[in-house]
Amino acid sequence: MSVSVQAAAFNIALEVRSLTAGRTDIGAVVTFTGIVRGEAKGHPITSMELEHYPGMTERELARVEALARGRWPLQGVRIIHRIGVLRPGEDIVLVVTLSSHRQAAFEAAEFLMDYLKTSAPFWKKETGADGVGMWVDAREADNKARERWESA
Amino acid sequence: MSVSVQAAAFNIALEVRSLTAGRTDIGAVVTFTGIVRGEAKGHPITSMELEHYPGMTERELARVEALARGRWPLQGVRIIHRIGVLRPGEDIVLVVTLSSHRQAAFEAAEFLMDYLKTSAPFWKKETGADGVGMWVDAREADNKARERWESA
Amino acid sequence: MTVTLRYFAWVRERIGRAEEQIDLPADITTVGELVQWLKARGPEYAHAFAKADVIRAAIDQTHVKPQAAIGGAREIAFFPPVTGG
Amino acid sequence: MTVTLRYFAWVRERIGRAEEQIDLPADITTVGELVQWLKARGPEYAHAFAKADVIRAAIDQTHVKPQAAIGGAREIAFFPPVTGG
Repeated sequence: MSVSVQAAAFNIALEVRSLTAGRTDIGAVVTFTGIVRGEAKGHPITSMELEHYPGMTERELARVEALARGRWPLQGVRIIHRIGVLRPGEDIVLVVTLSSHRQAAFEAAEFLMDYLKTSAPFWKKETGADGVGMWVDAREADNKARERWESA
Repeated sequence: MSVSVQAAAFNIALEVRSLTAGRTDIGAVVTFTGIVRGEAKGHPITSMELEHYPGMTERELARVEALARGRWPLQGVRIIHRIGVLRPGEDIVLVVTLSSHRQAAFEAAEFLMDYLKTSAPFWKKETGADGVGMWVDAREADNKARERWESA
Repeated sequence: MTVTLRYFAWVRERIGRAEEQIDLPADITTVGELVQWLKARGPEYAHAFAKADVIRAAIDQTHVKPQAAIGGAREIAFFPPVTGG
Repeated sequence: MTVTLRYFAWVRERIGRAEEQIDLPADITTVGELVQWLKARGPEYAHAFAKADVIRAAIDQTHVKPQAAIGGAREIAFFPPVTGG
């Protein structure tokens, strides 16, 4: 199973190693890691909580992975998305793509992130220094980023 | 110093951690790892040797890093290129880019790889099962990949 | 027909529950009609669905548009635009 | 003027050495002219520079074109197109 939704932290090197171990057909590995930032719109945040839709999340991530595999010659894909309460500096999401050549690995990783951000049912709530939680608004830039793959 | 030319292997997670440790302003980390493949043009290879131009290599990598930093708002860059004899499955190169947002991190990592592949003075020699070493030819695709940044 | 409704993020908070079972009236055939029907159930629903065009829906864990037919849905979910990643 | 020449990869292998010092003739002012002069030095140079347009050059560790002026160069390097990464 190359898709995980988990509270636990991940280690990029271990994830990459488990995908490449014993193989000599992989030329390029791209990883993307999303991290909780300590500021949102200029205000400090003390924590971020990630809610999701169990069941649908895994289905959507698997669907997005299948879309990417249909579009690029990938020799491996790994998606990990954390849930629960995370602090600034902590990892949120990891996407790993493996291919013979770098262009495919780069493009597929970008594609996965763009689709994940606009279709996987996760919602972020940021808590500020005042203890008040605020739901994060969806970014129009994320929709635009996704649309470029639909017209391509 | 964010540029290293070394014989030793690297660990992606440790490299990323040393760039992000204690920081809460980074939202996106992209890594690219290039790996020795066990085949070249359909023939098995047993090892790859990397020759380089000491001094110029470090200068070129630092120049390419400066170009990327001038073009995208990056909060960190790390380039490691290995030299010497490597076997199939071993890592050759690591590029890490850090930014607030993913688009900048992705683009800068691609840019760094495209420039590194076409301007950093490294040469690969592949040794086949027959023990004969063959210098790798430059790929036209790499020049094309670099040119897209020059017209952009 | 009995359907499980599920709510997430601020839709859940405004309605005050994460899920509920409802008996779907026979004349409700689309997701959009279901939203209108829910809005009339009480102020918490009216509040949650005040900007109905912002709310996203899924039938049996697949994204759908407001005009989607409910058909034999077992689970219908309502939530804000997603913000993971 | 004394200049250090450095050769890499198959240019180095064909010439049979990694570097050498030369006294640069006064009438050699560009990298391209230096290549032509080197080609006449012996069969190993003629072989190395047979396809002169393929060979890349650097003056004092910076990439240059064949028409680049040698000026006060201390180190001139010749090598095939790079293949790292």
